[in-house]
Amino acid sequence: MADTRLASTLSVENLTVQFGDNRVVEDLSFTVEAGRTLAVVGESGSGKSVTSMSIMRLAEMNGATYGGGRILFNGENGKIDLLAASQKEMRAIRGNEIAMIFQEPMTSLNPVFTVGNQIAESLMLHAGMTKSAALAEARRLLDMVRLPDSAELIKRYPHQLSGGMRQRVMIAMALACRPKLLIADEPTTALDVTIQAQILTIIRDLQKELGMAVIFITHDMGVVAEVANDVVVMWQGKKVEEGPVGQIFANPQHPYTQTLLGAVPRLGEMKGEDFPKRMPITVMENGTPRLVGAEHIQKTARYDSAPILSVRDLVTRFDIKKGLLGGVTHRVHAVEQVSFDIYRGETLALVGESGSGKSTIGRTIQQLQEATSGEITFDGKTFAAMSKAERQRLRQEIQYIFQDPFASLDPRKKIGFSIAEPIHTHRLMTSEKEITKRVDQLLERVGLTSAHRDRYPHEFSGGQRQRICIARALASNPKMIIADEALSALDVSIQAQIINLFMELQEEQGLAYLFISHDMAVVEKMSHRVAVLYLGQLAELGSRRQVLETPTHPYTQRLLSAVPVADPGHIRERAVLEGEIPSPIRRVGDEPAILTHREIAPGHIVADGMQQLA
Amino acid sequence: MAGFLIKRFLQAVFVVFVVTITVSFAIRLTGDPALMLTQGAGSVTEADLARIREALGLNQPFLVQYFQFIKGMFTLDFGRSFLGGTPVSGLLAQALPATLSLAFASMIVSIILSIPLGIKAAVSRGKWADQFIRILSLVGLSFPNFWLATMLVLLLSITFRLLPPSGMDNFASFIMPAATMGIILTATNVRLVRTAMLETLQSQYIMVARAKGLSENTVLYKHALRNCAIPLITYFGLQFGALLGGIVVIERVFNWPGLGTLAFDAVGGRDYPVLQAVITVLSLLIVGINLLVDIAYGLIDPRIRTE
Amino acid sequence: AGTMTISSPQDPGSWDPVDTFLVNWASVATNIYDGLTYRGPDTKLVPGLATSWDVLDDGKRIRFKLRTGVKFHDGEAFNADAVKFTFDRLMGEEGSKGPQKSNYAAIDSVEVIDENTVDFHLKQPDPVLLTKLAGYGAMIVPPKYIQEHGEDYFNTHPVGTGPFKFVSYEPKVGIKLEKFDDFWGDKAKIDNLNYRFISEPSTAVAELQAGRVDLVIPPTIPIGMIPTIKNDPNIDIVSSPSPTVYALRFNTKNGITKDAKVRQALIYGVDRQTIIDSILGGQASPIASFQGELSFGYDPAMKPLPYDPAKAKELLAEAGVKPGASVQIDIRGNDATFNEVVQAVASYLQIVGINATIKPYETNVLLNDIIPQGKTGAMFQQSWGGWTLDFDNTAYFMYHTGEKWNPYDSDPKMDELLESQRAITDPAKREEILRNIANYAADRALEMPLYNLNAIFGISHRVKNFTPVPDSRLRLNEVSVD
Amino acid sequence: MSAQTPSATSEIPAKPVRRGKRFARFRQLEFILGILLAGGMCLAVVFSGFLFPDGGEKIDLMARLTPPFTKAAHFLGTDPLGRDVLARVIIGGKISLVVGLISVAGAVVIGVVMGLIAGYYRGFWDVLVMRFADVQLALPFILLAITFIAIVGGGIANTIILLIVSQWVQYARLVRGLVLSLRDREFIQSARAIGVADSRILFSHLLPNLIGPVIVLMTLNVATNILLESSLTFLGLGVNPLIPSWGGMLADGRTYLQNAWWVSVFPGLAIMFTVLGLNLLGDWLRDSLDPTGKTSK
Ligand SMILES: Nc1ncnc2c1ncn2[C@@H]1O[C@H](COP(=O)(O)OP(=O)(O)OP(=O)(O)O)[C@@H](O)[C@H]1O
Ligand SMILES: Nc1ncnc2c1ncn2[C@@H]1O[C@H](COP(=O)(O)OP(=O)(O)OP(=O)(O)O)[C@@H](O)[C@H]1O
Ligand SMILES: [Mg+2]
Ligand SMILES: [Mg+2]
Repeated sequence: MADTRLASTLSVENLTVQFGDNRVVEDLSFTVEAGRTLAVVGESGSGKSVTSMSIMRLAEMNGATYGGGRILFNGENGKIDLLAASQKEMRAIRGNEIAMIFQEPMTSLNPVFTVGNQIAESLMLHAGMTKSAALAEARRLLDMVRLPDSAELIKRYPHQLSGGMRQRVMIAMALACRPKLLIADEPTTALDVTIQAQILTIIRDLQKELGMAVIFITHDMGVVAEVANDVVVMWQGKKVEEGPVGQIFANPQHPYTQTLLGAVPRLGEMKGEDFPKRMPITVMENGTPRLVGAEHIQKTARYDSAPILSVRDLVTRFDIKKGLLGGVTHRVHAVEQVSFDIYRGETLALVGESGSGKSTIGRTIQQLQEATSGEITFDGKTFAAMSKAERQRLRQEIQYIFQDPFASLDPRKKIGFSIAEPIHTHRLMTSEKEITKRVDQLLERVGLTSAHRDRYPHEFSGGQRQRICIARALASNPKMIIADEALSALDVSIQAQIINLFMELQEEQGLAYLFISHDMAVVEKMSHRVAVLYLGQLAELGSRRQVLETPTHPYTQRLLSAVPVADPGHIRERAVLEGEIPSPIRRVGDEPAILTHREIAPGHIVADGMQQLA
Repeated sequence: MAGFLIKRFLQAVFVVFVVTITVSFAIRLTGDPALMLTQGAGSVTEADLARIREALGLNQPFLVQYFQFIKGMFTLDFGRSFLGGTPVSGLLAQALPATLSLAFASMIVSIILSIPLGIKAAVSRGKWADQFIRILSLVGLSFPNFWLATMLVLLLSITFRLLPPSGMDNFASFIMPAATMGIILTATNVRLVRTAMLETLQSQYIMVARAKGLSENTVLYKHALRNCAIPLITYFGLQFGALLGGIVVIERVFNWPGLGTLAFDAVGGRDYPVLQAVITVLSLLIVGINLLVDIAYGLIDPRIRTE
Repeated sequence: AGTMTISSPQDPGSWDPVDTFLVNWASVATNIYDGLTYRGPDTKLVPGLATSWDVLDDGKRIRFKLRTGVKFHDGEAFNADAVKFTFDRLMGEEGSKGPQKSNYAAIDSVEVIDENTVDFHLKQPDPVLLTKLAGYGAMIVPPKYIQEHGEDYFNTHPVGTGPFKFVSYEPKVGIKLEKFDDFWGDKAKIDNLNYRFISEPSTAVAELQAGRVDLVIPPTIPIGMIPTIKNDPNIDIVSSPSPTVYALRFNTKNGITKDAKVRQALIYGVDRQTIIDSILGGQASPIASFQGELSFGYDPAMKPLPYDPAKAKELLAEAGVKPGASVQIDIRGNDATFNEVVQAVASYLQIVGINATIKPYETNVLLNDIIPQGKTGAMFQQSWGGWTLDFDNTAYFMYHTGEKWNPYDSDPKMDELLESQRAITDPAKREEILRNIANYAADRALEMPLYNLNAIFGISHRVKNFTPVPDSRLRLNEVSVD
Repeated sequence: MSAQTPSATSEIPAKPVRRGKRFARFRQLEFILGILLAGGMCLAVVFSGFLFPDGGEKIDLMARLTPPFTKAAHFLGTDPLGRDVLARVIIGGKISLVVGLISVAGAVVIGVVMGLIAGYYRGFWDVLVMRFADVQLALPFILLAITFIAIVGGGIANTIILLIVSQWVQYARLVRGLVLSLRDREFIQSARAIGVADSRILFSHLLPNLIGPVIVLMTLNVATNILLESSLTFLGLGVNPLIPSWGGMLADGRTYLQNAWWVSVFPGLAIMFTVLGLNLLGDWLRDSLDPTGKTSK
């Protein structure tokens, strides 16, 4: 151990961090060496971000205090203890020798300064460059992260860039002064798989080039398997396990690590299965893992009866007005001529890149959005033919679970109120007592207790909140639930629990789901059929097996190839992904070409016109 | 851009129209200028009054009078004051710069005071510095402007003889009125800056800026301030409008020959042409300020620029 | 030599004599213009631009002999033509646009007899006309200058024959005058005379304290600030009786004040002397009728009703007014001093069992709507005082049936008295009738006479030889400064 | 463009606050101080009838302008009419608080409803309310006051109406801006997705979530309105001078500042303590209405 420590770029020794009396990091030690990547994984709230902020000595600006320990950094001026350094000394190190990519990439760039300006700022400060030299260097850095047309790009503002581009700018910024240590805090969580793949490649290439040490924080085990040399597993503020990546994956010691790895959905796991399958899962109970549930085949879809929902030639467009009295010059073609059916007891997954129109379809069905044209039929009656009262009734029968459970609960209402709201609204019950009883039942159903009824949303963990939203969706006895990326913000272990809950409910009540997601592994686990959306149009539609095992449309293939595999031994050959997603924004009058579809196997429909995807 | 300008123009027309017609109509309900002009005279006959009304053009129906006023406006001819017959445009030419310069000076005083104080309070949220600044700002809210003004005059003009107590002669004349208004505005603005700053300081990009190793002042005054400038500018714009209207009292106390004085005297003397003109100018100014604020938005926040 | 700065509360907007009724016009313009007659601080009528005059044809014609060798500030000569021009203008088109014309309605025509003689032909005798010729609309203006430059120019660039000539004028800010070397009378001792318009009393006083103003003229200085000024070693207060009298008039038509006994009771119930001594700091004198001692028609034998709350209660009881009856007093909202006075009045009324409420109005609303329309409470503020200092100017408008200021009362006997004096040219006889009117009004208790307020000047010690004038018509050719 | 116009001192509810211990203690202090100042002042005002049975009306011209702390009977001295300043300050609170509180309450009710409607429905209502706001802004308060009072007359009720008329716009703008930022938030959308009626969304979801900044603006405005009443008095448009009010006393006392400072300083201090107390309470109330960042039970 002693010799590695000598060579190491950073060694954290017995670090303790607390907010007030609340210790969030306890007695944490690890080291990172030059040229190597250390992955830090762990449950949400286990202190990963706080640790990295402590290394930067930024945690104290959020009110943290350091309980003890040392953070030794082998920098230009020899070894120093970062915890003992003054803020002034730290300023010379920050951004210069240690750089950090923050957890929320979309909000990490200052919206009012140009990209070039923000990169140049560090260079002018730490490398003492003139403004023009710094800008020239910024261009070089943008080229390095493989952003096209850097000369033009340095003059742009963050909002003019897509998420993936912004993340690469952040990386360029972090690497501007050629740091010895890069801390990347969940740099890809918010991004979809294709962009994620691009970014991982870039970081790895640059690490080779610069020989820097990297601390990579993530909860995506697929990503860990791909990038890490070593892994530290954190749980409740403590390190519970550490070791080379192969060893951790192959032979996890600590029960938490085992749970974590056990819950990871792996794409391809269900190869050969016709129906989705409920799997038993391990949960941590009082520090020990326990297996719950049994394997169960989810053969619930009622293809024999008429579909509960049919969507025909749905088009939804958004006008973009220039000026205030100015006319519409551009339109967002969010959804173009999309048709599909959902049957009772069936789960239809809607997948596709960010901005491909998935949410828009859901919102249009839920009447949160006016369709431009097309027909939606629910339970045999078209929306157009429905009276106002019938439409209002639909809001009882179709429920929508929003992507972010926290944001979709009124922060000032107790959750009991929120769950009871659909019952009140549709006057399903009148006696307050009965309603309370029903709310308690629902809470129990989703694994909470009546004691939770009088709490506010912020007092729950992310997984619990998601279950509250599900309870609310169930309160009105719906026939169909639209789940819009309802699982993507969750820990894999919580995610697994909720998938099982969904399937149980489907079994019991014959619920139909429109399951919107970009996580292919989850989709594989729980859907009967899959629809792939590309730029607002249907690229491919078929049974889960058809789409995932014999992907025919090149876009589907590309999507699947980008999914990281949670297996360190796996060598991935992926298609080189360059460039940005084409934009759905078009000038008025410039109509997109409508793809024609072909049925290549019974129920397996694929769009023609692959040349569009060059 | 053309659409934007057209919209702005229509908005200005609407505001000016509603404001002037309301005021012109309402003021005519409050008394007859002919009576006012002849107040000191004893033996005023109805014929005398009719004669004066005719000379003032008041014998015509309201709408005719109003349209004459509108017509005059296009040639920048606002008519003549009922009090002494001075051309109103001349009065405006003198009062407008006086008021504008005072209002600007007050805004500047307030901005210079409230931004550092507000930022200091935000950064030290919950600590004593924060509480102290907030309480100080409330004290500023507790005394009316005329009272504060009088105190300043007693202290600086009469006790120490440093500044002239009133009038608009030179730079020294600006100091007290601008300080009075500035201090009062500061009381609210400190809170505003503090709140806006608190929001911004929680943003990720502020952390990122710190992570770059930038100094605290660069982080606060470059990265943070510019980001909360939009609500601040919006509010300062509104405030400037309110300031123009609320300046009456300060103008009276400091004998400032501005729009407020003009308007106040005009209401008192039922001097319709002057009042209508002042109101028109004020509403145009407010529309103009809104416009400037919108342009400033674009300059400050690129997201708005490209919209 | 030297410069004197005066604070005046209001900018009249035009310096043309025919345009305005504001006293603050007079406090400036008296230095610029002359009338045919002149009335100084002692209120005696003396020759002005006319050296002598004869009243002829039973008062229907007056012949003036004009002063020779008088020049206007622009060099134009003063003569009979200028006089004719002035009055033709006043009674003609230009005068019709302004308020002054009605004051001179008695004048039929002006005839030039020769270069230095003019005859005024009157429609009916006007006993106050000679006084009126000393001020305001009757100021002599330069014909050639006005014809050359036009009326608008004249409004803002006045030219007269007075001791000071116009230099510059900035609306709402001030007007500057300088010594006129060719003045026909006693030439000014100071070189420059600057007026600043300062409407806010404490601001004017602050300027006086700061030494930037030498004289603050009435009605600016609030009584409350008198001690402040007296305590300052550099400045002082001077005062003189003025024409301004204050009264609370009664609604004689409705309510409890319909009964003369009640009105008397209310007058007995208020200790006006104490109010004068304490609130007004002695800067006022008690009055028995609605006029001050300078007024023509003042009767020194008349004594104010004494303060006698017992008598007041007795009268009220007689009139059947129960304790706790209420009256409303309407006042002008912007008069700080009177505001205090009326609160004291209300508290005195409280003592005799009357609950008074006070309702402030914006001045113009009170004067042009509430009072003329008879919409007042039981009592309302009336402050009055014409510069002509003739009781007719008060009594006729206050007491004659149907007059604007008399919304409630109609008394044939009073009307007859009022009309009779107007036709009389013999001053002694007129004075007799005016005194009768005052006595009769007091007997009927038509108003609660409060006091005659002094004209209060705040003055710097560097100003020498200043005589306070009662009527704002300041002429400053005798004043000098250190 | 002109869409988001946050109005006066919009204290946007802060994100879940993570406070240290010291801060929590201060919050308590904030409450205690607020209650002591504002509550104490209100109590004194409410019970002023018992404390000063003569209503501070007793005029004693012989004892006018007695300096403070010299006579036991007039602890804070007397005014130019010899009335007890202490009694008048306490009784004067009645009008000031009534004017301050009712006018703010009225403006809040109207402004909040208008702002909710404008922000939630956008379109026609929005244009209507916001253009009204522009017009209102272009009409200077003092001019509005003079004209309004000249037409309908003075008096407490009219003063309150005037203040409401001129101030609802502030709240409308503030609330509208907040609604605009809240209406597309997911919890509102999810309420709509469930089928919750508009009125319920407005008053049961939006309102509680935007009340924080409104409370802050309210407490500031109580102060402003107490003072505006004094500006009206200053310009000669005030209410019955026999009924004391803090603003009126400040305005009346101004001419005596140099020789009798106590006439206006004490009412000024009364305003200051009340304003301070109300603002402390307002901050406290806003925080306690916000369940975010706290744990229940
Ligand atoms: N500013 C703060 N004040 C108080 N507590 C905080 C603060 N920041 C973080 N915490 C607490 O510290 C703990 C660790 O937080 P941290 O952000 O490090 O979690 P994480 O491991 O990064 O989780 P995630 O995967 O969700 O990002 C959490 O319990 C969190 O509530
Ligand atoms: N209200 C709107 N106005 C204008 N454009 C909109 C609006 N809502 C969505 N869009 C655009 O429509 C397109 C489809 O959006 P949508 O939200 O349906 O994407 P998505 O597939 O759900 O993406 P994600 O995975 O990021 O949630 C995007 O380009 C988006 O910018
Ligand atoms: Mg984190
Ligand atoms: Mg979406």
